[in-house]
Amino acid sequence: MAEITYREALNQALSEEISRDPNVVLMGEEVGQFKGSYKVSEGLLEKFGPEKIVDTPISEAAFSGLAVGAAMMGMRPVVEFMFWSFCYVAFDQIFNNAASVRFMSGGLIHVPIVFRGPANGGTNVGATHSHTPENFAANTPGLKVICPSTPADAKGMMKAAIRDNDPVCVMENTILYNLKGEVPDDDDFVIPLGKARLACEGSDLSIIAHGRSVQVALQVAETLHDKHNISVEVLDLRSIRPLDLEAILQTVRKTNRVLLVEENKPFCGVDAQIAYLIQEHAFDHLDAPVKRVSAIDVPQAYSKVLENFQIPNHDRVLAKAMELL
Amino acid sequence: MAEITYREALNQALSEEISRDPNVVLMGEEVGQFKGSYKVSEGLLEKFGPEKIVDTPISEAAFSGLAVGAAMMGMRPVVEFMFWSFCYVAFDQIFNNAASVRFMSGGLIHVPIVFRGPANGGTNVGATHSHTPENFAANTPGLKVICPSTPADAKGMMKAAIRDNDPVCVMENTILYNLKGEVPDDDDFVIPLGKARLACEGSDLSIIAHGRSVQVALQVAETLHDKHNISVEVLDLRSIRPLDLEAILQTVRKTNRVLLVEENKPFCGVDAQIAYLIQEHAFDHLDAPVKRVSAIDVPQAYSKVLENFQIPNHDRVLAKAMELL
Amino acid sequence: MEGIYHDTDLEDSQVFEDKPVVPLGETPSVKDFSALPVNQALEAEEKIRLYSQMLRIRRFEERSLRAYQQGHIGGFLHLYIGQEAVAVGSVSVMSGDDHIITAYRDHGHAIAVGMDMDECMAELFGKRTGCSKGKGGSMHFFAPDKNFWGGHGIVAGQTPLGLGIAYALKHRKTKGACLCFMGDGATNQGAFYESLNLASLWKLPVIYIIENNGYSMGTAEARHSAGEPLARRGDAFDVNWSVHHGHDLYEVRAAIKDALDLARENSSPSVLEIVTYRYRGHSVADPDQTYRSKEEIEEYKKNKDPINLFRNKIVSEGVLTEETALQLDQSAKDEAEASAEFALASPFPEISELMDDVYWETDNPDESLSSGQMFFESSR
Amino acid sequence: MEGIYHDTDLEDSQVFEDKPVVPLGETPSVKDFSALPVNQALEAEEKIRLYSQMLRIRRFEERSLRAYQQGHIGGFLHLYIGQEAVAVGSVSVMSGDDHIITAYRDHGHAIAVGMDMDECMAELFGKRTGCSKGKGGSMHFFAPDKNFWGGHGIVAGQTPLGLGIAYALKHRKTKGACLCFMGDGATNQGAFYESLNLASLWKLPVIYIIENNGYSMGTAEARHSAGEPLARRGDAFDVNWSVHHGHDLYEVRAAIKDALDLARENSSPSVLEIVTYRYRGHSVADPDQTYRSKEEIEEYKKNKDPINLFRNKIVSEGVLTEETALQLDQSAKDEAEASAEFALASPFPEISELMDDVYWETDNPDESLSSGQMFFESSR
Ligand SMILES: Cc1ncc(C[n+]2csc(CCOP(=O)(O)OP(=O)(O)O)c2C)c(N)n1
Ligand SMILES: Cc1ncc(C[n+]2csc(CCOP(=O)(O)OP(=O)(O)O)c2C)c(N)n1
Ligand SMILES: [Mg+2]
Ligand SMILES: [Mg+2]
Repeated sequence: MAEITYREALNQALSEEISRDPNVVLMGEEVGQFKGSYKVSEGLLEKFGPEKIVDTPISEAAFSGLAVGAAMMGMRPVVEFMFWSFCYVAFDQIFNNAASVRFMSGGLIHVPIVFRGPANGGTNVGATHSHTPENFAANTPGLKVICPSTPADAKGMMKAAIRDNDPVCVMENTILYNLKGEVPDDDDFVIPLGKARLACEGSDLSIIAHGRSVQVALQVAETLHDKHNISVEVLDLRSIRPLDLEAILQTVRKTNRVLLVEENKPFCGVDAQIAYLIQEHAFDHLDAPVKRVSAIDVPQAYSKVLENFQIPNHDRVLAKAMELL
Repeated sequence: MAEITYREALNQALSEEISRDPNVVLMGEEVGQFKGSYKVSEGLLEKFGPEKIVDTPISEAAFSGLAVGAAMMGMRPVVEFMFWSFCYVAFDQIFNNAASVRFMSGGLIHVPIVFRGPANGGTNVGATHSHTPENFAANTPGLKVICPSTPADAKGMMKAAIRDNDPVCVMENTILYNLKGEVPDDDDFVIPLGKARLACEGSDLSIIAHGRSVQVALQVAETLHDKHNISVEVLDLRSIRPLDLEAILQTVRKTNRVLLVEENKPFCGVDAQIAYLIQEHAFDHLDAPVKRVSAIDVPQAYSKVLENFQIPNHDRVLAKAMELL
Repeated sequence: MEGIYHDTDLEDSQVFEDKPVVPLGETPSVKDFSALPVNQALEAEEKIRLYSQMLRIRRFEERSLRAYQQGHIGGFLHLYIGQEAVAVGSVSVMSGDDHIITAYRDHGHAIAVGMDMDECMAELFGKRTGCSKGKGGSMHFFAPDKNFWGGHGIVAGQTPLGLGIAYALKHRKTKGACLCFMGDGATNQGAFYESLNLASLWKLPVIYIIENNGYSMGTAEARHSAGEPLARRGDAFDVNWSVHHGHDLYEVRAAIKDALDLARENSSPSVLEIVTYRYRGHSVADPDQTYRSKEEIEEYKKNKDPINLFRNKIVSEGVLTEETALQLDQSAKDEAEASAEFALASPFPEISELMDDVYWETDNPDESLSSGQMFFESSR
Repeated sequence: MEGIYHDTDLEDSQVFEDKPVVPLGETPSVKDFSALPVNQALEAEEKIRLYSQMLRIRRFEERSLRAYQQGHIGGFLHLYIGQEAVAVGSVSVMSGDDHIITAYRDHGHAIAVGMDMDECMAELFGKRTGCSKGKGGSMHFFAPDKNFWGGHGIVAGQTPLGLGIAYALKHRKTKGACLCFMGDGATNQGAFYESLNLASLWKLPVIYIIENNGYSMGTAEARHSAGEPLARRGDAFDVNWSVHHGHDLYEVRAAIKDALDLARENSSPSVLEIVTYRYRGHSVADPDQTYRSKEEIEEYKKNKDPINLFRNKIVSEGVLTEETALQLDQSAKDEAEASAEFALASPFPEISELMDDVYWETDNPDESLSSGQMFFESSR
């Protein structure tokens, strides 16, 4: 066990899986010679050569589709989007081809592919570069979606995603790349998709979150504990589809009050679905309506004062938590 | 007032608005010479000529973006997608450019544009042609989305959409095109966006729906009335964004039981958001959890026996309604 | 980079630099492609098989049209009638390491690769005995065991997939190629150009075959595309390109063979435009009254029907007798009829099967790597 | 369709059919473009203004870089340094009915069209006095009053928008054109080809200007694009194309002028490739160490710096004195400094302003046509 960054954890996962399985390749813009826009693939080109670490032109539709075609043939491509936002120019290839080929072929073909890259706000890159399309992916049967929030999860879940026989969308976060944490070195350290993580135990309120919002939730839990002597349980969804509904219901039944936090835009965000599921399955356990904090409902703003407020921040989450108590 | 079809109602709306405002043009695949794949634009080429009724190649990204550019310059293009499903190859132009330009320019530019076409299942055209992306559009601040369910709404809301100064996504339904209903002939018959319609009054249960699901809801209401003496209120959302939250809360407060019906896939469908809003704002008025019926959560099936079951049909909606009573 | 193969056996006459598409109604090319080695190598039996394949496709589709009219088939039905020599000719020069993928007008390719009529017709009927268990329908036939990767509904959506198949072949050092079919209208989708660039940049063995039937739905080529010929769109990417007639099976074989050789030997991509014609509307829902004349269709049928032309050719070669021709036709019709009976008699899928074939994992629960809820409204 | 203008004033020498891009380090083209009518028509004053515009862009960006390093600017900052002659030369031949749109590397175009440094710098600082009220940032400068339509972040996403601007002009029978700028890497996005086809098919007055600075982020042209020159990608669509040097302001003016004339007179589209170079990393976050050598950069700076070259030219023409040159430089620096001070002193937007500028309707409630809830998590 070593303390490494989220970035290094991803790098290890990629490196180990490329070594393990000759079908795995990494492709995307600037992943090779440039070492990745966010340096996630640093050193991999040197280690594996250009046949495994493939620099692409700015042709997201073509290289995403290429990877789907290769996956149909049994390869296991990992496709990096410099930003998940750029899936908008490759939407058909991901949301039709990767998602539907298995079904449309009556199960004759499967598509073991990983699409990965950062999907987050908070770095002042504006409206077109700050999309968080985990809700779009989760809406689409045939796709899986995960949002690791710690270095250990980044490694273990990325490895699981690569070994998975279905298309998995891995939504990372540029701000988390520098986050440090303990990560097992074990080559077979794999975290199964679909298992939530109890990030912190508590009894008065459950905050359920995914991605970087988990870190915000933990800070708020600390504040509430330190300043108000309130005990907050934080559940990290980790995986959006498959979803650990049991873990969600368990914490709801325990605390009877729920706050959902995410960076998604609110209308039909992931937490709209979580809220629906909670009230459907744990209606009688709720002492108050499920509340949410998500991104303020306008295109992502550039100016940092606006964007810092726009994404769920400590104070906004705290204020909403207080409403619930 | 004349009885005409939903198709004719759309045709009238287009014709009247093109006559009224020289900035309005209709463009899309096969809208001219072929009269529209679903004959919505029948007669318009003859009436207005090829400068107003513009046949395009199969280049959704280019002609959607072209229309956005023209709208920035003050034109009011109406873009037909043969199926809304094809927005997947034009996603960036709609979900970035149309949606964000106003905000990114600090309000200097606005984009008066209509994207329209059918978005529905039920005609056995399979997984890639049956998408219902009203949830994706509603998730995206900057866009508006409406789903008219009757001929009168088709006309009145289409006219409102064309006169609106923001991008409006109009989601029609191939199965509704032949539906007949009374429609005012008045050139200024405009139905404001954001107003729900009470399709049928009742007191025991509210069914809230949009698009063709409204028709299914009405059938179920009839069955429940005739066979079980249960009084169902049906609320037609008509517009998803803006949303008539008041009307939703009103019916919930009246009946205290809610069933949501839509053709969307369930995870993060529109009704996930509606359910969230209801429990948030009318928690104490609910006698039971909000329930939903949506499309069965797999890619759209071709075989009619599968698809007829997959989309919300009378029996599935009825069964779920009974659970609530 | 010239717009022809440098090492081709074909004469320039089939490569139209300025005016590539023979206007409909002109006499077909007079060049005799039977003399080329690729066609000389054909045994009599094989020629008869090729003829019969084209016939089988046509009879299958005619029968499917009737089934549609009788209400047994729903959704779309895009018929390939008139274009048969393209699929049959192309597939006939493929080797075991070559692969093929196409768009929604896929019945011809499916039967050409050896799928049987029963599974195809049953698919159209939406039956569980269909090749895709009734889940795909007309646009989504697949037979990966026959190197046939579908059947795709979004125009040009298959062009990057074909590239990926070629990529996998090259990555694994297999000496094969991918034939990726598309329509003339499909050249107007951006993904095609991105694919051309990658194909050339990475030298991938993909052959884009534009089946130019003159129309994108109701839009004639001149109304949907600037610049001729369409194959020339490979030029700026330094991709080999050429234009050929699709009514002559021998010519199709020669063109595809050359492109396959280039792909297998040098891993070079190509764009071939094959000029052909569809007799029926875009789909059976198209009344076909707004964009072309009955005469245009009749003229093509009369002068360039690929099946007739090939029959006449091999009859005159002494390979086929009129009697055998009649027999083959009857047996194709019988086979098609039987497939319709098979399809009709087959069961529909059970509602409970709706949830199958979405995730590999839920279909293989013992090997599942994950937990949690996968579906959110289920049929079970 | 030839790859040059048929009615051009330019000699063939600038049109490179085989090897279009002058390898870095070769001597720049020797042709004297000052002799062409478009440049002969320039008054001395105007030449000085053009020189000063380039300088102002450079000093503005240098100052912005410092502000970034001081932490006043966040997100991306894509500098145009080295490419100034392209924007300034192009804009200088536009008429009042011509329009312009570009990608995220937009500061040069913004200042060239006449936006002032204050509103630009304030935008970079995320202040409410910014041209986009701090909501757009570096990639999203706009000035519709100056016919400048942005500033767009998604690579090639602006290529259909530029087409639409041209469409609107033609629809309204305005004799203007749209200059649509893009990078070399942007030619690999499908939307560009769809746009080329439409531009040609519908004869729309759009001029695609590929500012080929040799790199798409860290990827050299030869690693991202097959086939040279990039402008040739217009060829198959019968779109006029040509290749030019971007270090010579006179040459840029001549090239754009010719294309504008074609567009205004015949509503003809063009693709111009203008070879240029960026001195800085892709964005200021790019350490610029993996994909090119320091020497390569130094060599370009030394031999082809567009500002130096133009200064030398007009000094030798007797238009500019070294003294005035120094004065202009000082005043550009002062202006840039003042803009940074303005930006620093400006207020940030209020949180309550976050909800403005999304929907026209909510900003104009009195004229609102609809009701209902528009926002679902609001800052108010
Ligand atoms: C992206 C997309 N846009 C539109 C359609 C609807 N559509 C299906 S086929 C077709 C015409 C295609 O013409 P062509 O490529 O020439 O092929 P052909 O039908 O002639 O075989 C259209 C417009 C689609 N399936 N996908
Ligand atoms: C669709 C899309 N993919 C990737 C990016 C990230 N990106 C921004 S600029 C750029 C390189 C573009 O290079 P080029 O077009 O040559 O323009 P230059 O930066 O040289 O001006 C990339 C990859 C993006 N903004 N949009
Ligand atoms: Mg065609
Ligand atoms: Mg560049």
